[in-house]
Amino acid sequence: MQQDYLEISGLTVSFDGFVAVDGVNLSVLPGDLRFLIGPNGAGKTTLIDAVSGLVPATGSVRYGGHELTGRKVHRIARLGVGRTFQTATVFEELTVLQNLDIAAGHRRGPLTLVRRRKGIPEEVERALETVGLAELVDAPAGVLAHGQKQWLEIGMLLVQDARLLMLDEPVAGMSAEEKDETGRLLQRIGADRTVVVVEHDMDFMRSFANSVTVLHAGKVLAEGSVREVQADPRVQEVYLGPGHHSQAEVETVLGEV
Amino acid sequence: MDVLVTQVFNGLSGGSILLLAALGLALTFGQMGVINMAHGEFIMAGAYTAYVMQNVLGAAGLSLLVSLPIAFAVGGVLGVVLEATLLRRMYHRPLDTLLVTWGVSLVLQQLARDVFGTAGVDVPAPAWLSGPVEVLGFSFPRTRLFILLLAVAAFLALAAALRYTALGRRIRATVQNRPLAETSGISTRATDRLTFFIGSGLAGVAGVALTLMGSISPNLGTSYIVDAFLVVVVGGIGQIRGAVIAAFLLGVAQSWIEYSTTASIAKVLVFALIVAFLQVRPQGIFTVRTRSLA
Amino acid sequence: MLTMTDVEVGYGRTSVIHGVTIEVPADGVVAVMGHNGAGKTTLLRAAVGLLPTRSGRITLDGEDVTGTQPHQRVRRGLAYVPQGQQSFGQLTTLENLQVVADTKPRGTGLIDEALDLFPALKDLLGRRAGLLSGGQRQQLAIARALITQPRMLILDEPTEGIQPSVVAEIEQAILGLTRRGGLSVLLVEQHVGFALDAANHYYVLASGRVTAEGRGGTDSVTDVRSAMAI
Amino acid sequence: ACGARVDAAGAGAPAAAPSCVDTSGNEIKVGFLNSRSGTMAISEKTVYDSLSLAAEQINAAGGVLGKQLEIVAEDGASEPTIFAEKAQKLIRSDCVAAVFGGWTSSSRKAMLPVFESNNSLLFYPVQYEGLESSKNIFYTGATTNQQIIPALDYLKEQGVTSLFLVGSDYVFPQTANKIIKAYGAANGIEIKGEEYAPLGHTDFATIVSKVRDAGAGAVFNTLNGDSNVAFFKEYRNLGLTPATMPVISVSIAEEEVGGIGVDNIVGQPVAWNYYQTIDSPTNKQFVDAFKAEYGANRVTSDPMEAAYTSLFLWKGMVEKAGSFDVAAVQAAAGGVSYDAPEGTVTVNGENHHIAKTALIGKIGADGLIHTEWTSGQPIEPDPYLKTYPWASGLAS
Amino acid sequence: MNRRWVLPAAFAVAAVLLFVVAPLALSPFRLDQLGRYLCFAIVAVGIGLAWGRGGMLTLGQGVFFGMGAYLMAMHLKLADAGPGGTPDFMALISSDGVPWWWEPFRSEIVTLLAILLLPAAVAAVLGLATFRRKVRGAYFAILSQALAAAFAILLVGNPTGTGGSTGLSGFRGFFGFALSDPANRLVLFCTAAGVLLLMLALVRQLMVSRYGELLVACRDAEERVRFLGYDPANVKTVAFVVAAFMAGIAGALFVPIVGIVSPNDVGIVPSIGMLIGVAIGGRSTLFGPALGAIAVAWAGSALSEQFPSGWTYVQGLLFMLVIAFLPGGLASLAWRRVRPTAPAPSAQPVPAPSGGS
Ligand SMILES: Nc1ncnc2c1ncn2[C@@H]1O[C@H](COP(=O)(O)OP(=O)(O)OP(=O)(O)O)[C@@H](O)[C@H]1O
Ligand SMILES: Nc1ncnc2c1ncn2[C@@H]1O[C@H](COP(=O)(O)OP(=O)(O)OP(=O)(O)O)[C@@H](O)[C@H]1O
Ligand SMILES: NC(N)=O
Ligand SMILES: [Mg+2]
Ligand SMILES: [Mg+2]
Repeated sequence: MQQDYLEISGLTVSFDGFVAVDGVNLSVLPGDLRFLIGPNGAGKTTLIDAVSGLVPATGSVRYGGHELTGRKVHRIARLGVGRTFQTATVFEELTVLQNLDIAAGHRRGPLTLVRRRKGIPEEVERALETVGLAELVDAPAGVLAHGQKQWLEIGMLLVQDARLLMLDEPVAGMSAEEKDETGRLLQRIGADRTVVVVEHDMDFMRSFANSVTVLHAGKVLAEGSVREVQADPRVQEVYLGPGHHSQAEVETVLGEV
Repeated sequence: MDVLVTQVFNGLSGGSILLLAALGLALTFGQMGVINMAHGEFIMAGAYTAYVMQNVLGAAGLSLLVSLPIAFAVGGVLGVVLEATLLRRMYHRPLDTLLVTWGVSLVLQQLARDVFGTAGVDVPAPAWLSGPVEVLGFSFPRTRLFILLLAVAAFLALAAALRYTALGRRIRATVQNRPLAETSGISTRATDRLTFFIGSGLAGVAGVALTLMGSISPNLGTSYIVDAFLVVVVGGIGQIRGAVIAAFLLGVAQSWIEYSTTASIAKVLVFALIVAFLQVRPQGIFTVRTRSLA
Repeated sequence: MLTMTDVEVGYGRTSVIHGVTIEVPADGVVAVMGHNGAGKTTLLRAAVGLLPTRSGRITLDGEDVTGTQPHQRVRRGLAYVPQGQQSFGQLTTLENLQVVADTKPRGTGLIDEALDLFPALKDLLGRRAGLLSGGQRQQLAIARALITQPRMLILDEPTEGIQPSVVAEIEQAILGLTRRGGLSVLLVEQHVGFALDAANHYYVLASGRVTAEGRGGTDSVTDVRSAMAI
Repeated sequence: ACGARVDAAGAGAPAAAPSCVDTSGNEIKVGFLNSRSGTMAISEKTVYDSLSLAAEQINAAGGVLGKQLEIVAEDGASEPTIFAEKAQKLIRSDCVAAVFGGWTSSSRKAMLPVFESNNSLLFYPVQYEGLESSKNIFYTGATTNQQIIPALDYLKEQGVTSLFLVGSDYVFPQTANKIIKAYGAANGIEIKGEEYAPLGHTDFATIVSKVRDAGAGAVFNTLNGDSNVAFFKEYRNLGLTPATMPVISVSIAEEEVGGIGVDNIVGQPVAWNYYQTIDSPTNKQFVDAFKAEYGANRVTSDPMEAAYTSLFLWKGMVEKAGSFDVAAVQAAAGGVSYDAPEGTVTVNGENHHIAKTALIGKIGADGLIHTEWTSGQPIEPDPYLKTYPWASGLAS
Repeated sequence: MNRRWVLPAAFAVAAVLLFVVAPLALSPFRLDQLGRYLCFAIVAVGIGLAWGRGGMLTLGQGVFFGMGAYLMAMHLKLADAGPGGTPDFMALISSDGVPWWWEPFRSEIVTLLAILLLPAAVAAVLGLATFRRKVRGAYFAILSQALAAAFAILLVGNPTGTGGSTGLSGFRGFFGFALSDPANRLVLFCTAAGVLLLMLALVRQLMVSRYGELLVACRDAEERVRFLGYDPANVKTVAFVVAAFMAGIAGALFVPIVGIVSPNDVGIVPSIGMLIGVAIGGRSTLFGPALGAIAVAWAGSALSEQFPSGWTYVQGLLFMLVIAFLPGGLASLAWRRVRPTAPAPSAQPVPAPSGGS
């Protein structure tokens, strides 16, 4: 358990000369609900992509005592790393139940695989309750609304039993109540896991973040508590442009302090 | 040295034939994602157009040139009919288009047999295209030079149109995201039809050119269709310039291997090379990266 | 400007919108709110013509457009920003804008105007849209819609995934455009505060039916919150 | 429930089920089995037409043993498997007295076990690679010593001392070329090169370049089908002519000339046993009847003539035997002869091929083929080339 | 009827039809014909799994079918030739004797094992190579088609080893039993029927298993599957191998039933022909592909008996109309009848924002 932390050092991702993530150092401990914020194009999604193996990167990403860079996506996933996508991606033709069951199953042996599922596995049952899709359990995922798909993705993370969770804008498009629910859920599951959340919603961040890392132009700009980050003039400058900004201006953009 | 020049020329020439056959596919398959197995039969239709024009006009020199635009129209119209009746409803399941158009190809072949007879017909080459041109002691068949020029010209015209014109943008946008194109004010139906017209029209042009090379018979298309698809695949889907490089590479590879082995072995080896190549570059010579998980 | 009368819309055999009537007056801003899966996107897709209506009528500027294609509605002055940061992935940012500007007489000028509104896009003109970040793509999507100089703008959660400062700018821009006149807006937005700030009128949608409606303005926030809490 | 073991039933030829041919009525059924769809339809349709003509003429003249022929036509669909299946059907379901048809060697090989195991008869009308003889098949096209070897004799007479071999990549050209090489070795003809193209190959640039560079005295062409068109167009485009280097072909008949283009092939020699231009009353009658039936623009060719002849030969055998019974027909076959459009042909009772006269022709500007050279008299069929000492090593 | 009984009942009906009704009702000729159709049905069952469930449009099943068929044919030729003997066709065109790679197939055991393992092994290598490199969709389809073309060219170009375009034919015995004996032919037919039912049961188990769901997931969102810890290449390869395995067995049965195998049975055209029944019957159903294959083969024989060139038109039209207008195949019609309240398949799936938008 002690080793279950994420340690990123000198992580760099470049595309044909364009450096999207530039020498990022970052460590996240279990139980910490870490928010990753930054302007559009700062490199947040790319960072997650690099950790989860979707894009090649240089530098080092260590999790649970393993070096992740250079590994294939599915090998990283098997080390307990799970993620969601900025645009929800689920298996459209399979039902909600089947989506969750598959997410639960990469540890199953060939013999289990070629057998039929009997009933609803316990962890899937729990996830269904948690994400509130119990009524849609037999609906094909393709017919879910945008937000419902996001819930399903979170549910898949839960049953996948990932120890490191990276969520890319999980509450985009949710109503205020739904956001609160999601936030509480994240706090619950974050208690003994390592969770990284990318968000633009400052209110949401303020309510649920334990700590915040601000990314800008591929680099870590600031790191600390919500309050520290909000007060950081460099952060204000990145979000609001250079110069001094009134308290009111800062609040509309970065939320009430 | 002799062999070098001859074989490079033969390879480029073979490549230009492949390119002509594949150029329309680079549009309808590479851009629109339709796997049109009837493309070969559109080529055949172009060839029969040349044959009919020959019978109508008589003069070989004139009729060849006149046939080019007419075959373009014939191929194009066939394509539009296919698009409007069947393919229109199938853009979201591209693999199925392969089978539907295979059916179309069967029907068109049989139709050609019933209309033009099962035996092959001939379109004589015009006088200004017969025999070889002697350059530095090497002789190059005029017909092959003509096809080489035609292929390069067709490629340049198509590439420029796609890259720099509003029509080209519209075509690419429609292919990328149909509903978004529609809600951006583009009539996707008209665009699809136009794209298919051009792609299939190019097949017609290829057919006219092929009358200079080989037989005009109902199975003309089947000889080219697989190779043409391989050209597009090796070139990289959505990449017209990739098709050019792929066509010439395959042409030269075929003619070189064929020179030192046999045509059969060359064909098999070229297939093997393609499989090996796709191991290295699974998306073809030119790849278009995106961030989507599609 | 846009009316939808008693429309019924669905997918396959299931109906999602059951007899909804809404009206967007000329120069008016109308917000539609509701939970996930309430049917907001479905309603908007019917409004632009991406989904056929099973029954009911849609008029644009008094003319019946119920059976028409989306591009025909766009030519009548409608523009649509779909949910989910959509773009023409293989086209560059500039080409994404050009492809819309091509349909307009003085297209290049319009592109410049749009870029002034989203300066972040200026550095990205040569990059393929599929490679942009989510927020960059969303900005591009709004820019694309504005280039058509619409008289009726339909926005499906336009600020989703956009950094807060730009959200504020977009809100300002939309408010500015509507106040200048000549533009009606139909807006789906989770950000209730902004939505009501901008709107003259709001509808709350639940399970495909209108369950509440009323005048816009920040005063209505509590009404909407309680309507949505049900 | 297990049936007979192979060894229990003798050397793999277990007693066939009794024939179901019905000879009681005024009609007798015969089967025509040709590809009327698929790629081979181009050629086989013509054979079907001339078979039909022969049947019509036989019926008009009173039939066979007083019985009218009732034709059961089946489509082989250009697939050997289908040929085998349809042959089975014709024999077992339709109970025909004999079957006429087949073109490719694969279709014949596919049908052979069917005819042998049912002890029924097939009449096969196309020149082929030899090395076969079944008591259930009558071969009315040429075997190699009636076409390939005469062609070589002709070339040798013309003073050709070196050859380049071009063929399609399959069994007929490969076997033919083996024979040609053995002949060359024995007769001082140098083989300068040997090239094969896959069936349907359409780009002959490399092969023709090699042919040109090899500088042989002549080209021996065993290409099949569409490949001929591409080959001859390329040949001419590189400036090669019958005068510089003639190409003798063994698979190009009258129907193919139009498709290749007369200009591309005029003056080139071919080897067959029949041409439409043969000047004899029997042939005139055949050609006239054929054109009357199918149109003046149609031409007749060697396989068509061989098919036409095969039906009359069967009639001759049946009438000689006085019975439709297969064993009786087989016993009567030897020595049956017929005054065919190609000249008189006679069945060899040993190997079931027929004696035919070899003819070398040249393609004329009219698109027809005109005889240049003849073997003078019918050549006895020798499918295994037993009478040619130089060929002894060919087949063990 | 209780749904639990539908499937066993279907299997029982099929068994009665194949093992009792067909042998009694059909003449030996028709029974042989049906036997050939059953071979295609076995191929179709495998394609249904790989294509219908796995989304792999394999246009190269002729290769695996051909491998099974040629392996069997080689053995039968060698067995006919007797111990140490040279098959007749080889003796005719070459004096080199039996090629070394034929020798192992004198043994019945080796042949049977090779039929079961070789096509599957080749498919495993090909599948891993292509799927690992994410070659899929149209690329995979066209590549597999090229493979079929290359295989046919190889066969044709190597007549001493494979009989060239003529193929291998003229078999007298089958593992010691005379092929001309009707009793043996009946056993052969029943073998094909039994194999078909067995394969159906196997695929049925795979379809309803978790593996089946995973396969569909890979078909619809292959990349997403990786993030859940699976390697989709392995998942797809399994289906591809199973399909190849079935095609190989079908080919092996085809040879004694039909009496010949030639390149005509394995190239591009027959490979596509193997798909038509699958598409018409209903690619993602269990029985659809098999029934479709039988129906199409039957229609082919029946129609071409009546109208030779008509069959080409019919075949073409079937492809066009069924796939364009009835993508679920005829099974989707039946399904609608049986379960009118079945959940509507999303007729217009949410237009996937393709191309990375
Ligand atoms: N494959 C790629 N090729 C080129 N540029 C890329 C690629 N992927 C990402 N980028 C660029 O890298 C930068 C960072 O993108 P990223 O998606 O990580 O941003 P983000 O922080 O997630 O932004 P957002 O909040 O808008 O989602 C962007 O400018 C984007 O255009
Ligand atoms: N393509 C589809 N096929 C079938 N049903 C669909 C489809 N798309 C959406 N639905 C169903 O329609 C209902 C409304 O979906 P819609 O996308 O309109 O919701 P929404 O209000 O926009 O939600 P969100 O806030 O999450 O975007 C949902 O219950 C969903 O399951
Ligand atoms: N028998 C032939 N020519 O194949
Ligand atoms: Mg992002
Ligand atoms: Mg929505």
